Amino acid sequence: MSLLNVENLEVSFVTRNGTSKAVKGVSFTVEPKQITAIIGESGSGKSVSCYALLGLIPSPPGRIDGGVASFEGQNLLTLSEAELRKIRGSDIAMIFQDPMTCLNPYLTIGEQLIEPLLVHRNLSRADAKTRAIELLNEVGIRSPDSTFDSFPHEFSGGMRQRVMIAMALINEPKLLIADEPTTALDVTIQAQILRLIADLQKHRDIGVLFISHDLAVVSDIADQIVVMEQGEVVESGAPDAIFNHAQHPYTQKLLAAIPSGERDSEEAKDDALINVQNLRTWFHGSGKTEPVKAVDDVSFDIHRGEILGLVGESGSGKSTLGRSIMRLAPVTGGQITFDGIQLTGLEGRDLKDFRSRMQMIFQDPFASLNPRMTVYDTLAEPLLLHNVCQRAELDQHIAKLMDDVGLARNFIRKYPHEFSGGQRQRIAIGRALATRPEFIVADEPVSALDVTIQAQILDLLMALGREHNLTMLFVSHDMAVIRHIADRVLVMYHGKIVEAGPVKQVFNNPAEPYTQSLLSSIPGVAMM
Amino acid sequence: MLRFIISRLLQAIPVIFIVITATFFLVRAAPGGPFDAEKVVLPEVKRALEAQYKLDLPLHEQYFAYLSDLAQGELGPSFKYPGRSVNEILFSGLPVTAELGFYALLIALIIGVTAGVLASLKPNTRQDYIPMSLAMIGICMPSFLLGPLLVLVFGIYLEWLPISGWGSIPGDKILPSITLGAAYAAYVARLSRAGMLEILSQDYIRTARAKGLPEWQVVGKHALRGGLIPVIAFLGPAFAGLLAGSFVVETIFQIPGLGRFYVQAAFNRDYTMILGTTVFLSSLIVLFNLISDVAAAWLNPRLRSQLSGGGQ
Amino acid sequence: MVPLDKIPVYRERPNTPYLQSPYLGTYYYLVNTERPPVNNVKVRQALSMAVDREKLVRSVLQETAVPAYSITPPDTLGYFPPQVFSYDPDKARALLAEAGYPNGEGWPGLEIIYNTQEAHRKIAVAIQQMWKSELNVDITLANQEWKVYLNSVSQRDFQVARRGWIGDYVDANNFLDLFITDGGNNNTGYSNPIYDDLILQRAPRAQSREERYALFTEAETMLMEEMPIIPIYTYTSKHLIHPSVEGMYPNLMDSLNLKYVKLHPEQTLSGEVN
Amino acid sequence: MTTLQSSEPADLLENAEMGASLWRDAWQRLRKNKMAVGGGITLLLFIVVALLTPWLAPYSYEAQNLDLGASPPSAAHWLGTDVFGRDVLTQVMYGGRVSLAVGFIATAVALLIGVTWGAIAGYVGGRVDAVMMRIVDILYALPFMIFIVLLMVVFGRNVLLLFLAIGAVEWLTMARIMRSQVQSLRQQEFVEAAISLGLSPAAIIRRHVIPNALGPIIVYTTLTIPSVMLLEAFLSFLGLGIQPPQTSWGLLISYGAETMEEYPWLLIFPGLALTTTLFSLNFLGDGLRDALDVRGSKD
Repeated sequence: MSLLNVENLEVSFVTRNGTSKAVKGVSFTVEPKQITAIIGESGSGKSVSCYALLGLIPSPPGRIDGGVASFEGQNLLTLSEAELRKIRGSDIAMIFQDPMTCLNPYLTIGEQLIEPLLVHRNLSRADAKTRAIELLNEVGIRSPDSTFDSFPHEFSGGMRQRVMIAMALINEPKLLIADEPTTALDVTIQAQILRLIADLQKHRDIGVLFISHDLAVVSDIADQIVVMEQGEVVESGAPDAIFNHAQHPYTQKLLAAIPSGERDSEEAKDDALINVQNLRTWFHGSGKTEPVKAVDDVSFDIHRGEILGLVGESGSGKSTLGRSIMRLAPVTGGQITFDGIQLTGLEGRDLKDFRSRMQMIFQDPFASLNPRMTVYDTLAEPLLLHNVCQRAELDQHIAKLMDDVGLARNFIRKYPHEFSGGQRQRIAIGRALATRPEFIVADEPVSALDVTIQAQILDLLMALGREHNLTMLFVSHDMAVIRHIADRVLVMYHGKIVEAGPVKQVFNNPAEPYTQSLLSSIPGVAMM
Repeated sequence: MLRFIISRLLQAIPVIFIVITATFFLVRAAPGGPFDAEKVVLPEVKRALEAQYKLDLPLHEQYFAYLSDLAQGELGPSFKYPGRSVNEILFSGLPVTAELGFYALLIALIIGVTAGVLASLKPNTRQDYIPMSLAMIGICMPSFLLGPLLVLVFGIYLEWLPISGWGSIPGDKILPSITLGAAYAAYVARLSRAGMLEILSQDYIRTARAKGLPEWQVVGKHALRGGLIPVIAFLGPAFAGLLAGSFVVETIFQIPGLGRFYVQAAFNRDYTMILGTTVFLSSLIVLFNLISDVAAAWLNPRLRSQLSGGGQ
Repeated sequence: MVPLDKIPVYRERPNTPYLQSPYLGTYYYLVNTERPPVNNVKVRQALSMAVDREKLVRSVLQETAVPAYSITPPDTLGYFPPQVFSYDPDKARALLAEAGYPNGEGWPGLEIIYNTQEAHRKIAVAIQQMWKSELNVDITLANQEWKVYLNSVSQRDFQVARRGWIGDYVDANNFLDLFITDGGNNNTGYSNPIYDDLILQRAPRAQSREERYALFTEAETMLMEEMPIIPIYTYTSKHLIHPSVEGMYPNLMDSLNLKYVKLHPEQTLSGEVN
Repeated sequence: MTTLQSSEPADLLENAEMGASLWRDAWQRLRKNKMAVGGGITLLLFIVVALLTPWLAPYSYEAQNLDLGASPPSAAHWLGTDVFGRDVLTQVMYGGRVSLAVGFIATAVALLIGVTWGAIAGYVGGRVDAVMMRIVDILYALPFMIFIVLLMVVFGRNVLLLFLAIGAVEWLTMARIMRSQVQSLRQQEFVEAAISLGLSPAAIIRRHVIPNALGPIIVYTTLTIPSVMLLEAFLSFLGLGIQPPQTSWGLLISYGAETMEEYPWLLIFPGLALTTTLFSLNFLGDGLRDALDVRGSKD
């Protein structure tokens, strides 16, 4: 008998603008002691389906229209709130995507950990604490005794996700629902957490429902894969079948979107557009505390027309390096030369004029676009500011930019929130291209995007790079993406560049142990 | 944390110094003097009075004399109440006003937080609209109107509560405290509603629900702590504002507090008294702003560790 | 003090606790005799005659005051001040025309200042309207904060200013010597050597009470013809006396003599039955 | 790449003016909000009545009937009369002229100073911020009454001064709210994107920061206008405000408060006028905030 059997689940959202069906007759099962993975992109209804099971979608506007979800002989969908509450956190537990926001910042880790025990088991606080510390140990947290009274902000993302997992497992649930548990984590941490979930599942004989947008991530651990698109299940089966004999075009598209291979880069372009010498960007706290050396004595060249990949994990200083070159972060020391011009010495009007020659694409297209400006305004701003065109020609130029980045022209009056993530990133790319720059810093431009969109944006960037003869510094934590797009690669660790070289060389024969560990953490290596 | 407090206090010194200096010269530039009365006193009597209070000295000498007195904690003699020093008057009025302010704030907190939290739990329903509409009236209802209205209803028609005095008849502290606290209750209600709405949409509230916590624990334990931080940050300026704003209430209810002295001093051109109350109140404002900032930071573990780490 | 607007309420109660009696004080308007248009004595007379004091007392003051046509209150130790003029709008209009402002034409405007208080405002508003409707002259009002007002009056920075005088002792001299030349409380710029002589030289040397009062009458007549002030009303003392109190009698100085006061606690206000 | 053809969508070419779209879209959205429209219409009605009062008012605002005195509402005087026998409806109508003018103009002054001050302090940060906010602290602490009396002595008494004085007090809080908004906004990536485009700080504040900080400012403004109307009564008390027989809602309310037991209608009707304004403003303000939040329609 299945642990969880969902049949014909239907969920809709009732808003001012009418009713939209988010989940349209979805069925799947989770077997005891197995991992079922639901794959889909944003808006596919994968998370909504799972939240609906536990009554966690806000209602209104959410509404369950139909279906059955049998769990241990009960239909979860018809239980009262009080009955559901008894199941939540005891028989069925959840872990969420973003460990930074899912732990209460105002309560200690320990307090949050023991809550399920106090609520469902009526344990005394002392007993609960003993149990919690055991579990912290089990999920790999060092010195759990002192950890118990710490606050979430004192932990890294990976550590917080371990705490979340401990919290979910503390009542020994029969079913664990994991909603994108590794998406917000660095690649090496992601590998560790995936291993942890797989290990725990084996030891404790629980069923896991694993939700992800990334086929590669689940390829190593899932027993069963369910692919969802626009509220419907389009394909399901064992991983092997999905990866090797995908039937549905959407599944095939997902597979094709996984970045792979490397570009054919022409060797030995030695004409340096940008030269960085002994660059240091240090952030000083107040008082005599040691400065944070985000970028520490870094030197390299960026060749004209190349895409230089810059890879590293969060906190490695890779974003600060990109922002330093853009003169967005205050440079502590060293020199940046752009086409023979001392960039570090430019100020005021000179700097403002020079900015038209270099532009930046930011990681989060939700945050990097002014929410109160239409596409038209966003694109018009740089055009007018740098006198790229006359006011009379403005409309033509904007239309041309929209064509270039592949946006339909009738979107021109819309606001950022009306677009999907990929479309927003296209707007941001359009804005960066508007000044006709020679050089672009792309700071994790695809890491917030779904996998198929990611592939499209990467293709767009490469095509635009060729067409406009752009030089690009491409910053990413994703080895596969870098491998796919870059000519050369720099590996950054603790503010220093630990390895540099052509992509082929670095990926095939990494010299540094750190680079090797990065490469071995790429998920789904086995499948590729 | 200590560094933060010290640096804030250091920043306050020039502020208070400028306030003292500006006030000193402003009050002397205002028309009318402390000894002007409807029935004109004889010129020689007036001269003698001015000599007694050093008003005959050149202005800059008076200023430096005042500063040196102030440095020793002396606020000088009151011009209006002969024989009493400003220190004496301040410290006799302060406990009364502080107590009034404390009760008012307590009422504001109890009513405001309850209303704000209730409204935030069911936004855009009747449970939201009614308390929030009342809050809006509360913000705009001047105390010179609310006070007499309460007196009329509870004091005169219903005869439930005494209508004036402070501490002489049981229950005489209730109406003044409500009158003074009403506007603040309304602000607290709005602030706590906004704060709670923000927190209730956070991911960790969903985590708490996913753990199977009963709703009262989700709200009371997980949401309230963060949701009320804006209220805590508001309390400092509010308490300082209460002290300065208690004048109307103290007048309506015949309460011998500080607020009356503060405003009467300005009417009487009681120079030392104006300066004394201004110095005193601006120091209190600085102090209470600091306390509530520190308290708000202390409630936020992230800020707390930053502050105790010596950072700012 | 009893609030003005509460008085009718108390008065209407049977067995009223309200007790009112004349008081040694006069409410009047100071006129700055050096500022046009009120430097013209005819204008001052016209303004004074256009004030319907009976109506003012009846309506705005709720019968709590007595109309005044002189600076000295009536029956000040047997002295009854002369009544030189009365409410006479026709004569007022004629005087104004003589002064060069027929039916208010060419009127340069006039400002009344008063210290901020509800009672003063009400009087000023009523008088403003009386002057406007009887004489067709525009009047502006300006309330001032107490010390600012005192400063304006002592600096003589006004045209017309509200003023009151409460006697220090029961004698007409205490009122009349206000207006001697450069008197500390004169504030009008009024200066008349004959008046000064009457008040400062002749009256103090009077042989009898009758002679003294005759001199006062002569001086006050002079004052009310030249009108450096416009008297409005005589104050009254107002008390709420509980029926249980017996033996409290009013006097001109409104000083309490508790020697003969008795309390009868069984008496209650008719309003307080319960 | 296709080149631009003449057959472009018509609406593309209509967008001649930069930045105009936000306001036009906000207007579209506002029109659909019934509460906001109701509030707006009420306010508009009040303003129209205020403008036309000299022609609409049933009686003269200064003519007295001392013999009538204070009388309750009747057929001749719908809202009764005051102690001078003046028609209360007329008084409320004329009072509205003053109160609405003071409320809107003084608040506009406060908005202008407060928003600019707060935006600069918050955006520039560091020493400039510290100095600017200490100045705000100092102004908070100065005895307001003495300050007003002095203003009056130096500049004489006029209505312009009244606006200035009120603006001088109210902008302080506005500046604090704006500053904290700007501080959080300037961390946003789209501001960074604007810097990397080369926009000047002034342009960034004007085009990127202020439009995104408007929500709390609008809400605070709607609360400020009624309190400014009441503050005007206090300034009148100090002699700075308007003088009888002119009147305002604030003055009518403070007079009415003294006689609420005897003549309640003298308090109720001006109070009702102010309360109606307050609620209309609030509905309009909330509506405007929602309308300017272009994302609002989604959630």
